[in-house]
Amino acid sequence: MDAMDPLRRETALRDGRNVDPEVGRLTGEASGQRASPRLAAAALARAEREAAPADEAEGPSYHGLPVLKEPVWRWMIPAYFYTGGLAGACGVLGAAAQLAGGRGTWPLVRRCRAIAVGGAVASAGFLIADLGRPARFLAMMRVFRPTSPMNMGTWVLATFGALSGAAALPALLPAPRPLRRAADAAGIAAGVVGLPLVGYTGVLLANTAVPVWQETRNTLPMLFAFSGAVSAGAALDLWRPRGPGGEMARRFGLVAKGGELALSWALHREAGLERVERPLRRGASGALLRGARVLLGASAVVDLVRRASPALRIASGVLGTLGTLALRFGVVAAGHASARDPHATFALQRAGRGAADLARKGEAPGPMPAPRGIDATGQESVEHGANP
Amino acid sequence: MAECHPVAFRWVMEAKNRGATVIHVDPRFTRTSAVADLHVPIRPGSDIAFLGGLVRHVIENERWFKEYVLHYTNASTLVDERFQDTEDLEGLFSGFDSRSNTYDPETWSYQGVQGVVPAAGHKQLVAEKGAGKVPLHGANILERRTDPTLQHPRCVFQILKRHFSRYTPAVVAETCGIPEPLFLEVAETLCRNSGRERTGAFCYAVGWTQHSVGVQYIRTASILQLLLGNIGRPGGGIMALRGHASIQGSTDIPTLFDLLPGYLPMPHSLLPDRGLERYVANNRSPSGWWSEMPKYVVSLLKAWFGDAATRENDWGFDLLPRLSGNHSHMTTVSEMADGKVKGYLVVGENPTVGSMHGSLHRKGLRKLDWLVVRDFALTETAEFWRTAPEIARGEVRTEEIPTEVFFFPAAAHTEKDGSFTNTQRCLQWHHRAIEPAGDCRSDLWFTYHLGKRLKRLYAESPGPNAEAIRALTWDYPTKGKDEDPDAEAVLREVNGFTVADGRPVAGFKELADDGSTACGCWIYSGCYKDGVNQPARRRPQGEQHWVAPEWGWSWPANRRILYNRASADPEGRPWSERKRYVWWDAEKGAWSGYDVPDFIADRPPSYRPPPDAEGIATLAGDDPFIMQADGKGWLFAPSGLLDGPLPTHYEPEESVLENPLYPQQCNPARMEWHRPDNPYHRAFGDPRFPYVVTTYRLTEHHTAGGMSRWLSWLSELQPEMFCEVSPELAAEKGLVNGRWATVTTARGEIECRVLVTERMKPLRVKGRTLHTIGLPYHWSYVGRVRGDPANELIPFVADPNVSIQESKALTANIRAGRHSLGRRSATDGLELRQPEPPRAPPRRDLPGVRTAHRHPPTEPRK
Amino acid sequence: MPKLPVISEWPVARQLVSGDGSGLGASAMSERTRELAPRTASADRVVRSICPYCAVGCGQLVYVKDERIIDVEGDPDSPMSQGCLCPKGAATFQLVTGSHREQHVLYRRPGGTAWERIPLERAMDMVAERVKRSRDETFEERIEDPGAKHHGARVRRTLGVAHLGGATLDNEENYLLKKLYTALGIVQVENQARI
Amino acid sequence: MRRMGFFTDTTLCIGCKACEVACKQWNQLPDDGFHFTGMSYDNTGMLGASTWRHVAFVERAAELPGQGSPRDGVEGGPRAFGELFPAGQPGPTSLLGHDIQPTHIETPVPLGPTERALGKFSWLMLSDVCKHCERAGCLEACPTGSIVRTEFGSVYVQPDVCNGCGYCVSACPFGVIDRRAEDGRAWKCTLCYDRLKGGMVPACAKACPTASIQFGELDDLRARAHRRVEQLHARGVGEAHLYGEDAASQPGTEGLHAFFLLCDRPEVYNLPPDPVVPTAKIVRSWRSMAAGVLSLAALAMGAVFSARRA
Repeated sequence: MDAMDPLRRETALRDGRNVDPEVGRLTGEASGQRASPRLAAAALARAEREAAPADEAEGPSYHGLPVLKEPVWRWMIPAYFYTGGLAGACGVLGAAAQLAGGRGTWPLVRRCRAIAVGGAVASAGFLIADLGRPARFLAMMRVFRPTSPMNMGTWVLATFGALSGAAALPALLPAPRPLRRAADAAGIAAGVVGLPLVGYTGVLLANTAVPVWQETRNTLPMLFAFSGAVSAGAALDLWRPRGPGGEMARRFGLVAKGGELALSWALHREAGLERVERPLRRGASGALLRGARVLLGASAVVDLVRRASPALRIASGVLGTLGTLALRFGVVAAGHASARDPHATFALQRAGRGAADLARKGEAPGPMPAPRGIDATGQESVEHGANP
Repeated sequence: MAECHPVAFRWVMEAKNRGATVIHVDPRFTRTSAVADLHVPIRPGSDIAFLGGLVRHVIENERWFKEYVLHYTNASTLVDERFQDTEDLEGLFSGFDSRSNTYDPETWSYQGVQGVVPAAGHKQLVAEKGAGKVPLHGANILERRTDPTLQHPRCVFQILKRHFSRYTPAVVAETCGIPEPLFLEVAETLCRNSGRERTGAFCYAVGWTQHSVGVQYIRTASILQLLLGNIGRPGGGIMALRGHASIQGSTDIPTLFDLLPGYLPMPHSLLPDRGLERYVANNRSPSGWWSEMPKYVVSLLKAWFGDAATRENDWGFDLLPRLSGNHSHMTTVSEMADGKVKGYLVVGENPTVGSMHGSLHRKGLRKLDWLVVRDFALTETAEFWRTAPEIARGEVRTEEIPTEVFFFPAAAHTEKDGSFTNTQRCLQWHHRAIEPAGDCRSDLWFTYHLGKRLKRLYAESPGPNAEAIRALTWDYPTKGKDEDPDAEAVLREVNGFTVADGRPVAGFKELADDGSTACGCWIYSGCYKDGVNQPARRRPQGEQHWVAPEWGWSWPANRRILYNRASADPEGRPWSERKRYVWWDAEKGAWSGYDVPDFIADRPPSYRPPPDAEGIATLAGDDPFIMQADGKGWLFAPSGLLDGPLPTHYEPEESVLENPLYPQQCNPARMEWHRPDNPYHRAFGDPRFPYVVTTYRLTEHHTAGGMSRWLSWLSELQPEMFCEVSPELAAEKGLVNGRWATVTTARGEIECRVLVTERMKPLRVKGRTLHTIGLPYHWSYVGRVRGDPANELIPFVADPNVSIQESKALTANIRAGRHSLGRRSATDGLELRQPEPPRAPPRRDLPGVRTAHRHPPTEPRK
Repeated sequence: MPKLPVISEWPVARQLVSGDGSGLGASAMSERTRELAPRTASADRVVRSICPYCAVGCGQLVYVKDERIIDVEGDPDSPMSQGCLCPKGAATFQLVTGSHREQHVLYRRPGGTAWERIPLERAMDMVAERVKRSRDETFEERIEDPGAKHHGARVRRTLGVAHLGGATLDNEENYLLKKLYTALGIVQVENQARI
Repeated sequence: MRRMGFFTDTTLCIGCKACEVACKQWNQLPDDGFHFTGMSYDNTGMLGASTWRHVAFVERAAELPGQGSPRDGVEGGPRAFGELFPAGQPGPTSLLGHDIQPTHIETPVPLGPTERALGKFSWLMLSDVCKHCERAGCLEACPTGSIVRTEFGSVYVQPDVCNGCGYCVSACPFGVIDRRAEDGRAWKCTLCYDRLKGGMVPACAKACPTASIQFGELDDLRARAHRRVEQLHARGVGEAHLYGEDAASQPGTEGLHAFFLLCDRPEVYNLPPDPVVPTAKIVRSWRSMAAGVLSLAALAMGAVFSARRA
């Protein structure tokens, strides 16, 4: 191509506005937006390819295109769910051991505090890495916005990080008594703050428009809490403290695995509508969740029979960790699949599980009045002129 | 209209909300149909049958506006006894000369009146006949025989009635594919919305004009609107929706071969050497406003040749070149393809994409010595020598193309002062916002400086008729470092001024034929009244009443609705209170109203011209159509049209149907180019090309794409060339939505995406199912988004009156998939058509009626 | 690292001071947001123009700052358009300031395979010479063809040079073009009105 | 402070996409590449980070009775524009709901359904935009305070604050806001917040030729919308209904500041039939989290206590 033709010369630097700076000035609201039109066209082509086949059996849609936007988070967020849950649960276990563990639990407490502060730092790292503009991570603490679980979570994570850091100081380097007593107090506080840390991530997912997450909003927090506990138990299996701490961790992890298994089944029941629950069964997300259950089951069984052999303990820790990780990634993948499927949103809301849901629970005024001619179940009533 | 003139469609939606009914007649269900009250799918190329049916309905059911028709049209005038209608001659009018394929209009004249000069159209027809042989008797127009009872068999009304008598609803259904109940509903709605209290309007665009009978489409609508009394009234008339910012301006001040500014015809070679006196005699009408023509011609010559124009040398008239036939675009390009044209200047146009048969255009460009292109970017016309299918196929090598090409970057409308004339004849001034960058210059700059250089060259070494160039007035003041000529100075010359003191005239009434005034274009005179740039006026529409006369300036004389005298009854009272527009104000003794009255200001409605009246005095008080010789609306056109006084349904050059109404299949006076590289399909029923093709535009692009295919904000809205087909055709040919198809005609082949849609409905015509393929024509081989240009498929065939091509109705074939072998075309001698079927080809003309010339008759060259 | 906002600037502090528990409104606004203003407010001048696309003739306002165009939008005063525009009219900013616009005179020599840049003045001279040469070579004072109908009739014209284009040009440009070509005897002058 | 918004009357939309281009021109957004979708005349597909207006095209096999069949008694002709209006204000047009005094003219017989020759068919068009909900999912989810409620009641994303956490993208029940990978920040329609501050009409509303997009104070718009629906029902357009005009009709978002008049079920236009702002249902989720974590604490105490050194 001859470089003389401005069009060829300029296709290289395709900023999508294609304006000559000497003749036109770009100072509009989005003139600073960096964009590559080729990616945008590819995204539209992909959305069109993946569009649900437009058969009226499932109800109307706009050429099968998704009605919601797929979550933009990358792998770092489910990874953060794991490390956050791990840190929180360890904080809780450490504090509990401190309070009710009696003597001989110092090794467990020391390890819990180390894992807690390590997990908090790792969590912060993952969260910042996933940001579109990582340099602006401090913006997370610009406002106090109770309606935003992520905002609340940031405050919790920051506080927990500080407290667990303080608590972990004596564990890492010798310190005089008054400092150690302060660290113990910080440990207790970290345990208390660790509680919301381990559970709020479930509420964070529930507080979205993604059908499968929104529908399972009551199970998700508990599931993530117990999942955090499982990861703590598994971690302490792999890095077993001396004395009674190891047994405490095993029991803590074992019961948590049972809870997690039960809750992962409860997830399906709470999802309710087949179309909403489908991502939990089908596709990559379904496979991950089934794998998680198998791994957690295996880990629990190994926990039950392991008598004192270190090999089995390591196996249980590994299985537990993999299981809870698979669960986290499975739930997030289910969210992506559910957002892509327009009929999930439409079927959910047509079945009265949208805003109408609030009316039944008396939290918001009035049911959804079906638009004239269309009754709540979505079928056109005769009056609208649909074929009777 | 919602597709290509969305903002104009704002007013259709406004009208709809005020109780109007919107009817959209179009082969496709478009964005206009989506919000119209009624969509009427019609077979492309059959509009005269549809409109003829409406005319018949209006007459047969007595729904025509009696008082309006009787007083304001030539319905009562008797026509020459020698006139024979298409009913008598199987689809031909009397006076057809098969040797030259033209009509002689002598037999169409009013009885007893020879050579009535038409307000517009081909005057030289009359002039040709009148040159020195038959003295012109237009003067006794007042003695023309009329029959106010409209019963006389040779009165215009009866001729019209008989002409359309066979256009019954059944025939319309057969010809256009419009079911009878739908047709009757359209007819009734139109009739109910006409008359004293209500008016109906027609809007059209090239969907009507780009046919071999294009001009007669518009004539049929004019006849219908005259019968319904809708002309000259608010909410009535016929609105042309023109596609370019100043295309109306480019016909008023014409970069056209057959006109001088102000619709004065170009002089013809039949004139004697001292031709002004005969030119005026041929084209001046002794009655009506055209009687003022000499003032306008002399003023134009004074404006062009200044002091060199004296009474002795007929004001320089003989310096002007003269036509010897048709020098329209297609004739020029076919001459170019035969190597007869040396140089070509293309300014702000992209003919290889916008015009028909792009490959023939590129063949012509390859034969040029030199080519100048002025545009924003390197269009296909500028790049024909390196990006074209024939070069990609290797048939033509760039090195072998001798043409020298100059590309000049053009200044945008924001980088130059000047005026556009919009489709309502309103001149609006656009001011320069910034200086043009780099070498970009306005076309005013280019022409002015080219002219200065040529004047210098001809001063140094004179060539033939050099005095014309030397006499030309060319001293416009320039400003700025680029020496930009002052556009307002040119506007002042267009407006006209008194030669003695150079004071701008207030209007064409002040022009004189004694050389005391100069005026570049008489219909624009008044656009610089009192030395004020009237087109630059911007009084907000919120601060003036709805006609908004103080925004811009409309020609003539800032009149916004033409022939608005017809909005009042013969006694000068408005037809209705609701539709009051212009009326006679008895106290003031003058016409007044919301608009500048289109009449002689102080002539009372009761005025009747004395028998010996001359010029404007012949216009009676009830003659609203003051430009016409008889002051009446012409239901029957005694002269001015080359293919008949009345519109007649003829099939397009390439049709799928035999003409259901007449044995004469096509327009006998049509222009054809019989050349090996411009092959035609069979007249109808060609098995190799069974489908009808129609072309059109989309909202997101602009004509041939020169101003939209390079913009990413528009190209992303319609990125690729596609064809629209019905689900039935898609099933029949295996076409898949979103995939590819190849469309072929004898001229060329293109590939395009497929859009399967129910908006392209197959029509039931004569028991057969008839499919139409829709092709937008915005894309081509260069630009930010690319695609195949639809115009590669279209042949050279033209309407005789204005030589416009037929790109709205032709036949083609379509196949699924990408089958074009490098976009082959007829110009490279490749026989794209499969062999001719054995049967004898069907005839386009009655036997012995028309001789096919190898080339249209143009004179040989040295 | 973004500069740590001064404590009083910190939105949380502003929330506490103003008792705004939700943090959804003005307290969360940045300084840029508070001072936000349309770029046309600070334009040097507004120029009245007309859309270059179709023949409806919608009014356009062209805002200019530092001798460069910053915005082109509808003119609400126009009776034709009342401030509206179609997609093409709305894209006029990209048409007139686009980087697709060529800014240099380009020349392709006979048989050449690429464009070359040449100065504007020289190109004008070359075109003027060619117009004169082609016109003089093919000029006909009279029709010399015994067979033709008007043999010997004066025509004073050339069919060797032709012009195309005019519907997108201003009236003043069309006027000078027709005036110059007619004086030269060039009759093959056409524009989009015919296609 | 006056609460401004859009009322989009899809029966007036002619699908010309002037709004899409006017929005891109004013905000100087990049184009989205060139992809032929084959979805009728819609090659834009959906809203996104660099597409803040999207015109949807629906070809459906059902008639749409003449929305325009004549309206009773509206005055045309000279008196309609009788009054003078201040400079810069568009003249009164019934499209913008200016009340033009009715006169009683003999009304022709109203026409039947839009199109009988083509059989059951109609072509619906809608210019989709951010809904600027009364209770906005994105606003309530945004952790950095980048998204704020402006004094005009619109929802504005501050590009100098947004760190691209992406939470708003999943929290929007309409799938409007999106994060641009190459830019990192989330973007959506700002209801031309900069133009509003300058006393100007948003670019899309100003450009819309048929006043399908009408901008104004919410209460005026709602009144005008109800009048338009009654008018359409009177003309036989039974399906015409308002979508999200107030809290009563859309409790989930407590009403939209950019609401619509639709002619078919919302799903046909890719609009959720009964959207809900996620935070409206989140209270029980926080409670179940509390229960979960407390049981976790108990589990921890129990495990520790039971395994204490005997």
